[in-house]
Amino acid sequence: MSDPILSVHNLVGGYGKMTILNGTSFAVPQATITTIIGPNGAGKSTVFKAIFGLLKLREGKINFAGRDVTNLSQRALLNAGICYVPQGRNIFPELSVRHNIELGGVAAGKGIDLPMRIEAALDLFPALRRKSTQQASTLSGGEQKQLEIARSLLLEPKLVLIDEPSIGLSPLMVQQTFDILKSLRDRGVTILMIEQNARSALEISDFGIVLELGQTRMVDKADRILNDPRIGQLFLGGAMEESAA
Amino acid sequence: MSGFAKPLKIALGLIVIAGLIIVPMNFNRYGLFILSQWAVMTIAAMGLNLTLGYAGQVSLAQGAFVGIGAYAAAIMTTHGWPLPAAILVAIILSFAVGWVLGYPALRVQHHYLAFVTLAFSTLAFLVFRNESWLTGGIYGISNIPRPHIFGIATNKPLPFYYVCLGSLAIVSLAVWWLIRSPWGRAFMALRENPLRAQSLGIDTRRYTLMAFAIGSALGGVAGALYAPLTQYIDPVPFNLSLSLDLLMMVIVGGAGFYFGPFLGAMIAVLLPEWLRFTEGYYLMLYAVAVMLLLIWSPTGILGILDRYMAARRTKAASALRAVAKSRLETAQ
Amino acid sequence: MSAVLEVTDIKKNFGGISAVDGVSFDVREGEILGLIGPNGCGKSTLFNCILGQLTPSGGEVKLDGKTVTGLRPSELNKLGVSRTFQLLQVFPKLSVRENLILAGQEHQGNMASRLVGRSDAGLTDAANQMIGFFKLDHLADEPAGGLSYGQQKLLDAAMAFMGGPRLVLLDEPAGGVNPSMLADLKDRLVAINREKNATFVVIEHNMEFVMSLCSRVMVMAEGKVLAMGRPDEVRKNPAVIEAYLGH
Amino acid sequence: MSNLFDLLVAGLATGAIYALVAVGFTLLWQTSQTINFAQGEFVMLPAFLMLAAMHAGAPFWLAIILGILLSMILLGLAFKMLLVDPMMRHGVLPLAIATMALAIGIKEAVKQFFSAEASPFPSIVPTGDISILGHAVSLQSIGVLVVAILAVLGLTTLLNRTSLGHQMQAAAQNPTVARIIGVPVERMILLTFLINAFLVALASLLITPIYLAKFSSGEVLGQAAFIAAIVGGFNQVRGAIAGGLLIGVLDNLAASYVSTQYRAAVPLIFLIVVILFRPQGLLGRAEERTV
Amino acid sequence: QAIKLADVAELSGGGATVGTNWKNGIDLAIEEINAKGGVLGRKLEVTHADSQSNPGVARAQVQKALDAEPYVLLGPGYSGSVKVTAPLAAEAGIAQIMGGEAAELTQAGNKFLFRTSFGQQSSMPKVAKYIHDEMKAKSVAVVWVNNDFGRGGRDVVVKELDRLGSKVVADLSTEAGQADFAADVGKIKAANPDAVFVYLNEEESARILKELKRQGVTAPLMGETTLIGQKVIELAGDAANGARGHVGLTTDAPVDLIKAFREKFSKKYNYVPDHNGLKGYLAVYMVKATTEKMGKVDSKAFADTLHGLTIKASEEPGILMDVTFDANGDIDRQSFLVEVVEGKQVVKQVLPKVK
Ligand SMILES: Nc1ncnc2c1ncn2[C@@H]1O[C@H](COP(=O)(O)OP(=O)(O)OP(=O)(O)O)[C@@H](O)[C@H]1O
Ligand SMILES: Nc1ncnc2c1ncn2[C@@H]1O[C@H](COP(=O)(O)OP(=O)(O)OP(=O)(O)O)[C@@H](O)[C@H]1O
Ligand SMILES: [Mg+2]
Ligand SMILES: [Mg+2]
Repeated sequence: MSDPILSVHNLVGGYGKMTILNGTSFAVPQATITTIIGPNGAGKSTVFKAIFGLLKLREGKINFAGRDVTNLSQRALLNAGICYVPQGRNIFPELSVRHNIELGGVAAGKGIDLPMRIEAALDLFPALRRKSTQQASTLSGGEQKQLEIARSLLLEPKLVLIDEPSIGLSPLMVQQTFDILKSLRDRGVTILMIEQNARSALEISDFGIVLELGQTRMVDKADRILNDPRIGQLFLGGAMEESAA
Repeated sequence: MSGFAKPLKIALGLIVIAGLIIVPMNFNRYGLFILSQWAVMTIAAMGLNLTLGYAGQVSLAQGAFVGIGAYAAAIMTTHGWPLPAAILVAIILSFAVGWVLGYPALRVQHHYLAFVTLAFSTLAFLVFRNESWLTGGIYGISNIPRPHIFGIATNKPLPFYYVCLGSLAIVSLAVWWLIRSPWGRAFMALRENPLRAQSLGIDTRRYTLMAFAIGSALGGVAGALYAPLTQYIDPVPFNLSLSLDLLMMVIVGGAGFYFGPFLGAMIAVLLPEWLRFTEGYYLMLYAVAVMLLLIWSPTGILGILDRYMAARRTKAASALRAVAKSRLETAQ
Repeated sequence: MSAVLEVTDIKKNFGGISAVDGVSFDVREGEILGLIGPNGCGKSTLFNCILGQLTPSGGEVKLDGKTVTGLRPSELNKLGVSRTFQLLQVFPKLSVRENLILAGQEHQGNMASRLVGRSDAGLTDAANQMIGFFKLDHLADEPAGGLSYGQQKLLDAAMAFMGGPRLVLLDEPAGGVNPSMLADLKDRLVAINREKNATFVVIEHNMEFVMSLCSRVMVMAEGKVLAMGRPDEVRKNPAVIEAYLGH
Repeated sequence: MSNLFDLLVAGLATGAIYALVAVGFTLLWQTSQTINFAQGEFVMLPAFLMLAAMHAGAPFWLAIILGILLSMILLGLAFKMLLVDPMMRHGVLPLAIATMALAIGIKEAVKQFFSAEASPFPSIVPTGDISILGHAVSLQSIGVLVVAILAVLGLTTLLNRTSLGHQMQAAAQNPTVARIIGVPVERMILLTFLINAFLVALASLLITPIYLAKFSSGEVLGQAAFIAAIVGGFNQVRGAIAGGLLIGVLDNLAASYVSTQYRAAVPLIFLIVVILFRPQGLLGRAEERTV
Repeated sequence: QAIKLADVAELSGGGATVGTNWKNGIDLAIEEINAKGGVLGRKLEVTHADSQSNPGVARAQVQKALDAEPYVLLGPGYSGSVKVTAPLAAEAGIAQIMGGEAAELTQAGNKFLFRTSFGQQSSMPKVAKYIHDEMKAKSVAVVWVNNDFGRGGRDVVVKELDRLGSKVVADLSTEAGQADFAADVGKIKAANPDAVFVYLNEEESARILKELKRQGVTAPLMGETTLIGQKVIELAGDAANGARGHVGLTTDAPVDLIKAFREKFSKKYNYVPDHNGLKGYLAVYMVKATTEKMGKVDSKAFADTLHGLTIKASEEPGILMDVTFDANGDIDRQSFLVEVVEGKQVVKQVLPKVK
């Protein structure tokens, strides 16, 4: 792999005394989409938390763009160009939709034209524009996810960590979200994504990582993972294809 | 917990119980009074712990129920009724009033509920004070008799302490039974996620009202013991600050922990007494101590124990995970 | 086959917005009905109206021919209707096992017998079985709040089955669940459906899951029913492709 | 009854005081989701700090500045670092209890180190009345009302119209996510408590000449303001004004038309009714939630 | 070996001001006595305990104090707390010198309970008489604070006014700590009485005086020490002018010994004591005088000796004014009628002992 922009090395950590990451290591090349797949509870989200400084690591190193970013503060990581869209519901329930989105620009640098970007984000998600004055808690599940994605588009990151963006999104919205990710990659942004909707995700990805019990089981080109029979059985829902047929 | 811990726990419990029975025998009257007060307050705090700690219904009115129980007992026993009858009436009365007070909880939760109950507690105080025909008003009720239990007079401090301790024992058993029953689990469901609870067939309305009513009834029991303990009551002790004190006992002891109220009441009743040697500074020091305790462990004293136990449990879970991991590795 | 659930002209307004705008459909006994539609089209709101979590602004819900509109969720659950939630809804501080026992206990005995009877209401075995099925064994005594997203989602589904329901409404059960586990979940649904003749209504955006599981699919858009039919029909419907599936 | 208008004016005067104290409650809730049971004591203390400065020989203006600075350090910075920080993550209750203890601590400290007696306090607003429509209205009350309205207007603008205000609310509603998107959560919380400390110092300065400086005066004040905040709407700063004035007027009307013995009951019953029929308070915003 | 006294008082809670004054008075007296060699050559020693203004706590603290077998028990000051503790002291056979003023305290036949001030049963008739005879009031408004102190005074005064034929046209209860008296004064104004009787704590008195002035109530004001005390004048400013009061015991009394006491007290504690400071001070001197009369330290005989005892200020300057104790433990001595004139208390009348 050519010059990785992000590399994690031997991450060990967890919650309380429970160890979740047992020496996770991988590298992500610049301007690619890399998808992490793995069973529920494998520690995928935990890896993201670790990268974004939300989890105290017992061991391990995280390198980003040639410098050590292990245990930096969130603000510092944002300034370094990493942006994180977590899993689940992550809105400010009592603020309006528009104010929620605007907050995505808090860490914006000088050169960014925020009003323009907000409008652009609202263009991508017309439902949000229609509801921009509504309280965010009244959005539907999928709309809340859209809100989060829109919010994350305000910055100009070098690396996007995005945790299961497809949850709750309609197929059309999933497509659109993946399109957004692709266009970001084409502009040179690196995307590291976690997905259970693995087949679609790997289809747009350059690389895939299989994580299991806190360890990297496999790192390879996305298409090779897609075609690996073992992986197909275990993580891509091979069984379903069969019974559907 | 692991194998040897259970007998250890039982032994510890027996020692504490024996201690509570035997040691006070050569206490002076003051010591017995304080200890009786601890027992009484523990009962009231257990009630609040049920409502707040387990069922998650914030109540700032527990002091008012102690008042209701105390007045019921005072009025009845000064009119010649025996104390057990008065306790029964206190239970029924505060159960009923608690049930009614539970209705707002069906509409509002958390801080809003706290405000409603806060208002109720002040209203109760006003009634105690203003309805002199019944409560003696600001002059209160004096010469409250202490009961004869099985023909034994409990006028003296030691026998009456045993009355309080015995009541505490009965209440403790009842509460223990309640919280380990499915009811207790349903109460916790109210606290953790009422929305999900409803969709699982848990009648949140009925359980909420029950949580209030039972918790309040225990407040009533405490009150019915408080009246003969002090032998004089007036409205002042049952104002909002008693409710707040009881809340403090529950939180400082550890809300939602069975033994929380025992420790919380100990701190609220005994700690100020221990600090009295500092004279004018004792309340200040007490306040500081409470703050330090909470800074140290915001989930209360028993929260610390819980953290320790959680660490042990996660260790076990880690081990299970490790087993799974090695299986995976050999499979490859 | 008779209709277990009949929904007639359900409406729900929030202020000026009408989130559900006159939806009618029935679900036949033993059927698995899929419910799909774009984000914000009112699917979850419809569920909430049916289940008594929200009071509908108009319309009627019948269960086994009896009107149940306005019943509380717990009462409906007692009648054998259970559900899962789109956003995570577990009891975070209770252990996984306790979550499951809780989910079943109100279906054992009555208030009084639950007070005096066994503390687990005789459900430990059933709970352990569920735990085994969803591969949560090592987490059985962990607080549910510490589970991963997908694990909580599975726990939520497991809870819906603990009371032995006749009708289950699942709101995006597949979201965040690993595909191989999802296949198991599907098998489980099918098995319960066959053996116990239980009926399901499933909201889902995962087309593979919906299309392979459901006998009929209803499509909603902007609060109204857009289409209803067999999966393959719906899949080819241009209006559905336009509004929902994309190309 | 003597004169309804007089009663209304008197009620508004008292209500303005409640409003000024209640602003702090609503601010803390909206921007940190905390409840400070020591708010009444927070209003009581700065006056004593100023008195202490005057006893030490400082002129009144200097005492005011010192008082405000000291209360920002004690009631803002130290309060936030020592009590709020460790407890904030654990929900409302532990901090609420800690502030109850703090209230006892402050009261006892003032009593012990200052005096159990009430002392008069100089007024920065000229004392005396002006006549409005032929009725005497005290200048001090007008001063209090003006400051309360300004505080609410200022804070509402800050919270609803500026990015800083949104960040403060975001930090309260979902601190983890706020951090993730780069909101300096710590700084926002500190700001909240500094603003609150400044407000209580200001309130102390204006109210103490009317209430007298006494260690226990925070109890009554705190409770009344608390009720006012809830009635007005706990989650919106503007609720403080409505609630404060309403409770003030209601209290006076109750005292004249109901019974003086139960006068305290009337605002409470009103409170219960408001909560049951409009839990968010009169001007509050409903906390809606989708399932 | 020291003579041990025990004091239980309201050092915190609603009665903190009362209790603190009382305690300081006790400490001052003991310091003086000990400096002069003590009582019968033995030093006095006192322990203070806080009742938190709560009868339940008071009971515990008195219990504790009695367990240590003190010579005499001092306090508490709240009548409710006295009521709950008096039986304990009586049972232990220890004399209790307290600050409560409720009428009924000394009427229950307790042989060990002594007052340090007039009970309301002796002060209020004098007040009622003055309102009726001197102020010639046919109609009276009564404002009182709704606690045992205020209610007790109100009950006696209303009964007496009734007996004398003055009509109570407004009967207003107020809350301790109340700040807004507009409505109450409005009611007084509407009732248009010939006189107003005000029975509140000092701060509330100051507030209602200001409000009475604002609303232009011109009826003469009558009260007790708590209406015309120096503290009230300081807080109320010229709104206090014209108010009159019956003063059983006040630091403003035109008595040299009392002036000297006030001087000493203010010097030591940096504030002017209220009548509770005096009560505490007197309580200790009552112990001294009684003990010296007995010629021995005998707690059993103490109560008997104090009953019927007259202590003369000329023999025991610490007692400040001549005083006699009756068989119930009630006190009798001169009292004063005071009016505030231009911010100063002026004694209008000296009321003689009752007996
Ligand atoms: N806050 C927490 N406290 C305790 N344990 C946790 C916590 N979050 C996660 N865990 C544990 O860590 C393990 C890994 O969780 P993680 O969220 O990283 O899984 P994941 O791979 O993202 O799974 P999913 O696909 O379901 O999102 C899980 O087994 C879970 O039990
Ligand atoms: N309390 C509310 N106030 C205002 N609008 C609301 C409220 N609750 C829901 N809505 C609106 O109703 C619409 C339907 O929401 P619902 O949650 O039913 O959508 P959904 O079909 O489940 O979407 P998704 O697939 O994203 O979950 C949405 O547009 C939402 O904004
Ligand atoms: Mg995850
Ligand atoms: Mg939905």
